[in-house]
Amino acid sequence: MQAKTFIRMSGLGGQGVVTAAHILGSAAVRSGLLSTVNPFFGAEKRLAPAESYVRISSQTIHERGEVLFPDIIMIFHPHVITLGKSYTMPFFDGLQKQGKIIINAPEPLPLNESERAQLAALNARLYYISATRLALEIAGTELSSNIAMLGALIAVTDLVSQQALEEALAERFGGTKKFVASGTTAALDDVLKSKFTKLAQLMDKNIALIEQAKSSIQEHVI
Amino acid sequence: MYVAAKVDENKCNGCKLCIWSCPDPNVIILHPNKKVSINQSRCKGCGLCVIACKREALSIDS
Amino acid sequence: MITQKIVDPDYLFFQSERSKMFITGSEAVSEAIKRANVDMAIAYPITPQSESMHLVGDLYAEGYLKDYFRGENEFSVMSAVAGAAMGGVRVFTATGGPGTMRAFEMFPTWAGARLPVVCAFFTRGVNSPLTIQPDTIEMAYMLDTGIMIFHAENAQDLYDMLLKAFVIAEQPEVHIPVGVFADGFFVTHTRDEVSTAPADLKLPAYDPYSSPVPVMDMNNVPLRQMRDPFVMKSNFISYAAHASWQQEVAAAAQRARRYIDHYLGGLVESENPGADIMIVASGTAVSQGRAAIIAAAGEGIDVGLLKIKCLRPFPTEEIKALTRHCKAIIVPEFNRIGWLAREIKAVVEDNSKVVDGPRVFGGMTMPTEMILESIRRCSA
Amino acid sequence: MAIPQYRVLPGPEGYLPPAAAGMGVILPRKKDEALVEGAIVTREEAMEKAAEKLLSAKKPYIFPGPLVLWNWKEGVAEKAQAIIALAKAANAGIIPMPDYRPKYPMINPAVEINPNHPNLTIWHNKIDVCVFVGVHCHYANVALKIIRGGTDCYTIAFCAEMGHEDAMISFREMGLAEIKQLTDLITRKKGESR
Amino acid sequence: MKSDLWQISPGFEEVMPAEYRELVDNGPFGKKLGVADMGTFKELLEEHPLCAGCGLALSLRLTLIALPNPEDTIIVGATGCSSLAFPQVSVHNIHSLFGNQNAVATGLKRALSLRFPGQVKDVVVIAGDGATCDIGLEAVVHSWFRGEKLATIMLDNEAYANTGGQESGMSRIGTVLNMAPQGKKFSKVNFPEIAKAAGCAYVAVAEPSRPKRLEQAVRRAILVAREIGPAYVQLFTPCPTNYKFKPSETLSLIKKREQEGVFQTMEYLSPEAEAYIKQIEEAKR
Repeated sequence: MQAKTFIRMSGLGGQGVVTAAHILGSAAVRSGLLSTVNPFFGAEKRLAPAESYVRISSQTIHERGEVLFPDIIMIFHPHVITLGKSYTMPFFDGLQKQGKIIINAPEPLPLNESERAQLAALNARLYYISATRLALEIAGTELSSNIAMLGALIAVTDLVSQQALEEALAERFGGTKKFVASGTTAALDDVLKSKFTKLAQLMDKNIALIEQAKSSIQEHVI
Repeated sequence: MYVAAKVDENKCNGCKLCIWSCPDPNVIILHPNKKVSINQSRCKGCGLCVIACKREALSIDS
Repeated sequence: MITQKIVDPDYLFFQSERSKMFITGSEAVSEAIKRANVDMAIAYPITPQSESMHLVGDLYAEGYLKDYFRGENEFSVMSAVAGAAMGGVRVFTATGGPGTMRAFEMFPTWAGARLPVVCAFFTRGVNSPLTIQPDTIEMAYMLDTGIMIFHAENAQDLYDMLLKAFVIAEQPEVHIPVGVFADGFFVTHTRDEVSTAPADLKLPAYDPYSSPVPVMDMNNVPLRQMRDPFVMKSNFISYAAHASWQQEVAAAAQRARRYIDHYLGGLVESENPGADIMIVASGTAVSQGRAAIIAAAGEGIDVGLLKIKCLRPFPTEEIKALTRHCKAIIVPEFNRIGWLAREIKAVVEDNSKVVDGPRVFGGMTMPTEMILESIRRCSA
Repeated sequence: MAIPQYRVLPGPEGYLPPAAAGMGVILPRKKDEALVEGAIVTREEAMEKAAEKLLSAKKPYIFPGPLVLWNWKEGVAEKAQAIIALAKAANAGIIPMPDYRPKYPMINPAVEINPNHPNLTIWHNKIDVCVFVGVHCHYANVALKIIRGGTDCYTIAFCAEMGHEDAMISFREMGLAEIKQLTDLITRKKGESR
Repeated sequence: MKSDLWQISPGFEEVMPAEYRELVDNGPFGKKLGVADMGTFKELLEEHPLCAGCGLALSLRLTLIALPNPEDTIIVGATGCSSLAFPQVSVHNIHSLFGNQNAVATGLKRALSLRFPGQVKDVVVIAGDGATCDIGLEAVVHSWFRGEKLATIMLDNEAYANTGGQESGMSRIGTVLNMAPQGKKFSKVNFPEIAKAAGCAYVAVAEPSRPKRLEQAVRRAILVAREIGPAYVQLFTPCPTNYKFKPSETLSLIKKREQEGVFQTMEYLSPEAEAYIKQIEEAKR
């Protein structure tokens, strides 16, 4: 793994980009790495553009705020691209060489000529996963799309182990401790927990989802 | 004070109406003989006590 | 609620075994307050502060605090905090941005009334159009209210500074408020590793009778006591009393220096102090500066850093000494007006070497590259 | 330019003197230390100096504040007695500061002192050495600065907490034993000079 | 309060100025005195700088005498004429700013409840009409919404008097005052009704020409605030200086208003407050 990996997660409000970032950061810390995680700074509500950022490194991380030059971009909803629901347009700007893009969409999105050229010049790799469909099928709720996205991420990177990811997941939803990114995420945590009859069920189904996501991710040749 | 209230002890019956009408503390004192006296150096001469007194025992001295 | 043991502040801060938590700045506030033996907290929501006072509310529900409520606006909250402090309890609140502005009349009043209130400020823009984004402009207005001002770089600083602020503020010869400032979102909403003391330890309680002014409880003398009367009327004697009073509040902040040195390890902290180019910064700008130093080293440019932890009292002598040798002083800031650059220019011996900026504001992140650009220009 | 160490000396220093704490005068860190004219010395040295000042004064006065004037908690009565004994030994007068309110309409400088305008009392009684004791720190500091600005009175502060930079002699953590110690010293010195 | 707080340390009796010795020997602490005893004891209020014939000063004087437990009363005031008298009041009292008095009192009352559980510590707010009805409205009404156990007393002189006679929300419609050069264009705010609606368990309007009724209103308010909930007393305190009538007419003006039917006293007690007051007053008999 390279010394520093900066990840930008873009999605729509309520999709769990902030929670995904938290779980990924926790997994990195559990793996003995250093991490900082922060959300996009907005009073964003449901379905408005939302972003969060994860920095993972083996060395001290000083930078704060938005990730302007990501190594990995994760797109949680096709509307981020197709409807331009993103405040970081043009979307791929800042992506580093050999960067990776993971998009939650049932089928490849129509990228235009200049976008394809931009990605090709960066030698970027583009992946698709139908994360929301998998979340509905396996976990029974679209609120688990973010977990499917994390499954996809560990399939194409060696940032954190699946075990660390599962532990981080259990920590986030397992205990009685409230994790607070914002007042609204705390409320959504409770909604998510209410979708599962038992915590064990939440964990089992989401672990199955991670497994399925790992095998479902597909690379799209640019 | 240039203007201060004074008491006619002969008319005073110690009813305390003047004391209750005075905006300043401990200016009108009631003595055991049921007569009031006025601390002239602290009286502001507003005349409220003069109006309050039903026996015309008080007056403003200037 | 965990049963907590009262320990000496030095033990809590320096000797107790620490453990690491992966938490946001807001959660770091809660961890600090949990160990601070706070009697009472008063809350009012404002982004990006709200989460921290939600969590303090949870501490109250668990039994760590004896009282907690939501006030009706920031001015009232800061007023209620003043009332509680005059009643002799240890009290905490937090606000930021427009909330700071709404409450502003209270801050000089806190200082003048010698209240050891600790308040966290999570900075955000205050202009129209409305913004919730990080911007440190409110700190410029706060600098001369008479309260002490600490500026946290990250969640770790926030945790440490808040806990230590109570101890510093409550020293009998200090006894003025402390504002612990942290950059909204960059600190409040950023999750980071924070090392904390065991949760079963807490600070000793506040002793209101060591206050330099009488506590308003009708249980101490003098009974004929008003806090704080207009020192009556227009004459030289009254002016002298007012002037002396103001000087005394400023003197109290000077007396805090030794405690800031002891507990925070100094008003400033430096990295690579011999370098020709120095970055002088406070808050999140310090972190961005650290990243820029690493990047500059990669290009063979030697850059040092001076982190200002305490802005009031201002580390005049420290800054003078640590910048005397260098050729350029870069002052990165998260506000348009450059209040820190002004402060630095006023104290360094040759202020022509102070570089105004770089600055971002309105919520922007300051890319490392922006500071690196300034470094390159200075080294050319 | 090197600025010499600021000294806290009898005034009148002027229209608006600075706070000594803002001029680099630092309160002593140790219990057995004190301040004399802005410099840290041992408590014993400061006691010597205070005894000398009180004994050589033409009109020494002790200004007891509310914390000792009112018998509000354990130990105060003894302290009050010790202060009265000190006054006797030093042949000093006692003028109280019963509280801190700005007085209306006027202060009677012959019988009291007020922290908002202490100079009235000092001028009126021609006090050349004074001792503050039992005054809350904030009000002591406010008053001590005003005195230094407008009078030539030599100020001595007994502080139960950390002390007062604006006094010419400042004792910290001054308790009953220390007050008695100073009284004994004064009595001894008086005997020697006879 | 501890009974020794108002005791001079042995040996210092002689040097204490007379006004303090009088307070110790003949003051009201621990004696349960009231308006009936006026003129015979040393009051909590010392000589003050308010105007001759000031209705506010008289009301403040009567209010201080009416305090049921002065030895355990802390007063919170606000900027205004009354704050000029407060330095001369012999109980702990706070002046913070203009309009924040009920917020300060909220913090203070809660702090004292924490520090002195089960003990009487009456926090009484005494402020003018501008501070209560205008600039401090939010803090006042919210302290009532929250059910803070405070007695709030408005000294209503129907103007901003300390700043030179400007119109306030409590001025009467049509009154020409500074900042209302064409006469006030809206009615006097019906604050007692607001107080009731906001949750006060006790509301009264009183005036200083009937000192015993004023005393009863203040006492009841403080007692209700101690045990039941927020209490509000509005005292009509005419201002001869800014309303430009003779200082000797302050009290007759109140009577005149009553005769004209434009001023009346009132008292409201919630059922709980009524039961509580009844219980106390019967126990006294």
